[in-house]
Amino acid sequence: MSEPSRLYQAILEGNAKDALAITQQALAEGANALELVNGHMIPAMDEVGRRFENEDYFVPELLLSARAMKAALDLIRPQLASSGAQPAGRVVIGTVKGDLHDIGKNLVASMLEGGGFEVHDLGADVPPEKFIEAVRTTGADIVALSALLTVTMPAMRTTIEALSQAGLRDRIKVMVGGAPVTDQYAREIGADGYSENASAAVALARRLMAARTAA
Amino acid sequence: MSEPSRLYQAILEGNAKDALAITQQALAEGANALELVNGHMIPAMDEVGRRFENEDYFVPELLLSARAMKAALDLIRPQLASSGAQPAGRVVIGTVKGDLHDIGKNLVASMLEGGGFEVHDLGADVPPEKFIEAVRTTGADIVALSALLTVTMPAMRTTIEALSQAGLRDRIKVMVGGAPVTDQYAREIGADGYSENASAAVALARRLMAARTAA
Amino acid sequence: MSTYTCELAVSNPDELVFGSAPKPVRCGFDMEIGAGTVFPEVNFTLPAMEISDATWGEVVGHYEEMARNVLKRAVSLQAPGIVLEFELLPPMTERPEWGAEITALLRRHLAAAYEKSGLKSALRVTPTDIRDQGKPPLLRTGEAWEKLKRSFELCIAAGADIVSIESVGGKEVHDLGLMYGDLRSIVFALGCLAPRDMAWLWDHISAMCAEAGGRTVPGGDTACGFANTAMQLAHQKMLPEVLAAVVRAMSAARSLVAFEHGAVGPSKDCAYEGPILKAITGCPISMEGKSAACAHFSPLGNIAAAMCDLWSNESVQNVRLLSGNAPEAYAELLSYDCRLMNVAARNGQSKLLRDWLTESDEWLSPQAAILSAPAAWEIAEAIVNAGDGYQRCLAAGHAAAGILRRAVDEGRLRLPAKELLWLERIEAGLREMPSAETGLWDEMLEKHAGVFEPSSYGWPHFDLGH
Amino acid sequence: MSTYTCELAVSNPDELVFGSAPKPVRCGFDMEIGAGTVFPEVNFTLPAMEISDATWGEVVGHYEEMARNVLKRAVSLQAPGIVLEFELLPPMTERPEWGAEITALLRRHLAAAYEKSGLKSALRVTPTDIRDQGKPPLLRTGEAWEKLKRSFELCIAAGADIVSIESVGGKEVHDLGLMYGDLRSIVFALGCLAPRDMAWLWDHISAMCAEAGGRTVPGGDTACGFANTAMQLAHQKMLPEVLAAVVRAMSAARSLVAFEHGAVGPSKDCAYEGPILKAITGCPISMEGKSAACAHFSPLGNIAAAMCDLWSNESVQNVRLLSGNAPEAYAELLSYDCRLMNVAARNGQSKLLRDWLTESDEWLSPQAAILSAPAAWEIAEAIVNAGDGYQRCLAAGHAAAGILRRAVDEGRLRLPAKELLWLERIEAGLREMPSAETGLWDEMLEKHAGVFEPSSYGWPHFDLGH
Ligand SMILES: [Zn+2]
Ligand SMILES: [Zn+2]
Ligand SMILES: [Zn+2]
Repeated sequence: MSEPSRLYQAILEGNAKDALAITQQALAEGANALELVNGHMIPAMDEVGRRFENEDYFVPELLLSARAMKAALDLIRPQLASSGAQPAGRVVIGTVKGDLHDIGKNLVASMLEGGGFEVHDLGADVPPEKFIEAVRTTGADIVALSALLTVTMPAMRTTIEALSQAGLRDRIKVMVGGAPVTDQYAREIGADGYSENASAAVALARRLMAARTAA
Repeated sequence: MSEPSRLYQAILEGNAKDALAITQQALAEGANALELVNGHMIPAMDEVGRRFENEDYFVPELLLSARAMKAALDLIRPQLASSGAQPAGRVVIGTVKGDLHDIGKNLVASMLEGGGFEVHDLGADVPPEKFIEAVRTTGADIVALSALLTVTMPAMRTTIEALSQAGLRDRIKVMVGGAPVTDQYAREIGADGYSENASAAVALARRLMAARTAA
Repeated sequence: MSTYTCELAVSNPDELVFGSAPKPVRCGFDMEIGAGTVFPEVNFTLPAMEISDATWGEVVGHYEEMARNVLKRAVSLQAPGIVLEFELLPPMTERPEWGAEITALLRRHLAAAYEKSGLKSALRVTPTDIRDQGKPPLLRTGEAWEKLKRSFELCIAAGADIVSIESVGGKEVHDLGLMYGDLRSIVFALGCLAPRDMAWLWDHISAMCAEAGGRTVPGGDTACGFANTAMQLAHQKMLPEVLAAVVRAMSAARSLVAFEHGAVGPSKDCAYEGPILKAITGCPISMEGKSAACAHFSPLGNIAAAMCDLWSNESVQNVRLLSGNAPEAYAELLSYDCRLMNVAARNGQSKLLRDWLTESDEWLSPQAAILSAPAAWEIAEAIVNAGDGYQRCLAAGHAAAGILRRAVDEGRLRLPAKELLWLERIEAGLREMPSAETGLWDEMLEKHAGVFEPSSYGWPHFDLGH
Repeated sequence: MSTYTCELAVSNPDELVFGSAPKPVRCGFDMEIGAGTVFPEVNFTLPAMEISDATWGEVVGHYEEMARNVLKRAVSLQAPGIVLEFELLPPMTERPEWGAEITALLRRHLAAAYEKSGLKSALRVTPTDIRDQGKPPLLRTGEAWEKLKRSFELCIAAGADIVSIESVGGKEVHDLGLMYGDLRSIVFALGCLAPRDMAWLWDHISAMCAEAGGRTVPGGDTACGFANTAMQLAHQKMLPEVLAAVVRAMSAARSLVAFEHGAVGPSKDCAYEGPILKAITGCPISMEGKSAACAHFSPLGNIAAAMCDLWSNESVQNVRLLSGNAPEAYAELLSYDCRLMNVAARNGQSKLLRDWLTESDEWLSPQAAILSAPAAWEIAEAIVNAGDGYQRCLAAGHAAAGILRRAVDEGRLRLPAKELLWLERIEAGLREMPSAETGLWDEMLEKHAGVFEPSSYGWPHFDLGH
């Protein structure tokens, strides 16, 4: 099966055009959609994550790979849906109220998508109500909160409290991150996990999903 | 009444020998003990505190004055007691458990004595039980806690909690101080007041006594 | 009303030294900045806390405490003068009265210290550029701009001696450019969008200062949201250092526009492009480096001081350290840093110390390599010899890439393979850029449709020529 | 086994410069201290928290994090080497296994960084002198001493490269002396009590290092509890600065004893008396100044660096700053400070930079005035020309008072009236001291009965003569 190996390569190199063409051809030749995703696309993004973690890749390489992955994935999605395949998990992500920075959050969103998660990005400066609404409409498993300013960190706590008051806290896992956020702060405000960087965020999301299934 | 003016002067200059001699003579001449204290000695120490606050006096000047005051006061104490006069308040003071530093605490103790308070100094590295016992045996109005190390600050909280558990918290006011302590920390651990330095401690103790009487 | 600067204010790199600028600035309480003495600029901010009506009393208490402690330290260390920077937090610009209240509070403290102890000082106030809220951001109309404008007006009225901003025009495109390592978008943002917003914005800021009577000095802008974002991403190994270096150089072409529209300095501390601006404009600059390690790490710790007129800690929260509160500790640190520079100057040896500060960092990072006096001067010259904002940006990029290439070829700068690869990509990317910005607009309008709002930059009614 | 040092290791003040000591020290992972390069010494400690069995896991986590971040920064900034100081907190000396566990943890991190990145390093471990618990303190017997001894043994076994202590012998009397401005008690504490405890204690520490195989270096002691207490009280306007200055000079006679009983340097960072010790012993010294403003303020910010071989931040808690955790931020700051000194040295200009660092502070505070190279050298010479510990202490006091008096008379040092009054008091007090310590013992035994325990100092069985 040489085509999907080329798919792996195209994603690794961040070549969206190739990735798209290869996927198209593979589907035309009757390849199994789920096997394309799990056998080649996600492993490619795992390798991308590894290279990024090792500091062999910078963000641009990583994002170009994520973009190639997404292009191929969009093509496959109808087949996946009809086969009843599930994403690795559903994530609602956003930068909390008052905070307009979103580079870090965008990175995490891309990496999660690359890791097979269905990501709903609410953008920056997101009030608690919008998180609540998104959890309800998307059936999210995970809410990922980002803050880049110390003055907006308290809004993380407020958002988590609002999720509790809306009766959603038990249905979801909350992960937090951003420059001023610490592991200790995450625990203090009752988050389920903290991630120091974008690629660790994927591993964390997977752990949270596993914990969710186990519970 | 020139003798007590000389007493004021002797205390201001930290001359214990003179202060003692003048007091002795004044008592022999039938001076009123309470008037000596309130009219001359405490005003002298107030002036010392003012000079210290203004940075005209250093600590040695202040302590020599306090020592002179104490010498004279010891002489007068029997008369005071028999006349039923009360000290400005009773203070139990100590450096909390684990903390061996006591320069700051000694200063505060001296200043409080100079300000007319009856001071019971428990020393350094004082466990909560000893504070409790001292409050019971002395009938203290105020407990003053000092900490010089950040690692011993939590012992302040423990001590205040122990006072509560012993049922003594309502009977006393707690004041705290020491290099790493902040006003905010004082409020967090439930102290009644925080003082940044030795001479502010006297003013604080007086405020706490007033609040106690008002309550 | 723009005229492009066409020549440098200094005739050779050796005229670029700390403490002295061709055009010193007088402001505040008897301060003269750039006239031979380097002063500390102490920046401070709140610890992690919410800003609301409920916490406002506490907020005010923090600023009272910070001002008191910092000024006490400056007096105690006999600082020859000090600048305080109050960088508004977003809620304080959202509610302009709040920012003005803190401005007035700080000004009161400075006045008291001047009166009581003769401490010379000035207050820099920096409203937050909150115009990036919308997607796409609206820069010239709408509530955010109205509030920002009001914030400047009220802070000027409340006693700001210097006003600055970290303006965000073009950042919406630049962020994407950085993340995808897309040089065309980066150049478009820095060379086409940002200068247009800067020109428009700084015309307004200068006018507000003038209308209020002229005692408030329009300080300058910083490419913080552009070049410092790149520096931080490079620090976190997310972007190549060579890209951050080239972005820094190009950002000078952008930050220069403030000076062409009324700013007179001191430029803002986090504008590491300062030396290039100083070479072009002759205005005094504020810089930050090692003593801003409280706010961010950088490969520019010493070299950043080489040509500074104010020396800053960028930002420190009012947290407790063992000695006292952090702002006071940083006031002490900066004061001693400045003392050393001023001693060298007093001994006629500014240039020698400048060269040591430079040698300390120059070849350990591409970002430092483009900030030595000769490098800054070379980039400055490339800028003034180019045409419009776009061409100046490109010229700065070429100059920086050229400096790096020479240093690599001559073995002074050693780079890992993945950085070298990116240097090549950047060189190629610069070569492939169209010679005039007209060749870029259509591509960018399509590529970033919905990301930026063309009318925020005057499109399509502005003059694309020189 | 004591022999008094009778001549200086350097023949004139100009040989006293940063980075170079006549007797460099090799230790740790390929470090050579005092051989031409100044290295950062990063000191870090816990945030405000309880240390107990319940929190021990968290404690360990803090040290892991601090070591990781500090070393990451040193590697990233290409530091030529680094010293970490682990100053045990009292509970970690009370339970010696705890101190040893952290020592081993830090040593592991240093080993890994050396292996992975070639980072040269050494680990200094400083047990807490917990012998001051009793009233009066028992120094040579009892549980506190047993635990302290055990703490040294275990930390040496766990991998300490350098051991130090801030010993407290004599402090019980010195504290009272300071508070009452009582020079006789101060001299007795620094000249009679402390040297006897130091001699006894350092014989033990040196023997422990030797017995463990000699790879752990006995570093040195500091008069922190004496002269830094005075400096802090002077900073808070509680004591005159001139008294703090004279106490500092006299404290050198005390700290010297460690070197006469086995210590070889680097001396401890908070020993501001370091330059005097370096002049006498030729051993490398660690110093702290402006970049220790996180731990305490001082009038010695730059001058403290003038002759240092290690440059330290004294102590910073693992609290979060905007950039990252504070220990990492201070590792960056110190690295840049050191880079500048090393650049000057590389250019053969150590002395020039040293003189600038000195000129920066010298005449702004009496405490700085006695720490210039010429002043330190003059005090050092007075010490080695005197007889026993008492006479050396007095000689240092006279020398310091003389330096201040000359500076006042010649108009270089301007002092307020209340400081001048105290300078006169000190001069008179020094003149009135008995010529030999035998004239002081009875008076002090009576005056401080119950405050100090004579047998802790060998009384009455020690030799009072030279
Ligand atoms: Zn900035
Ligand atoms: Zn110390
Ligand atoms: Zn220390």
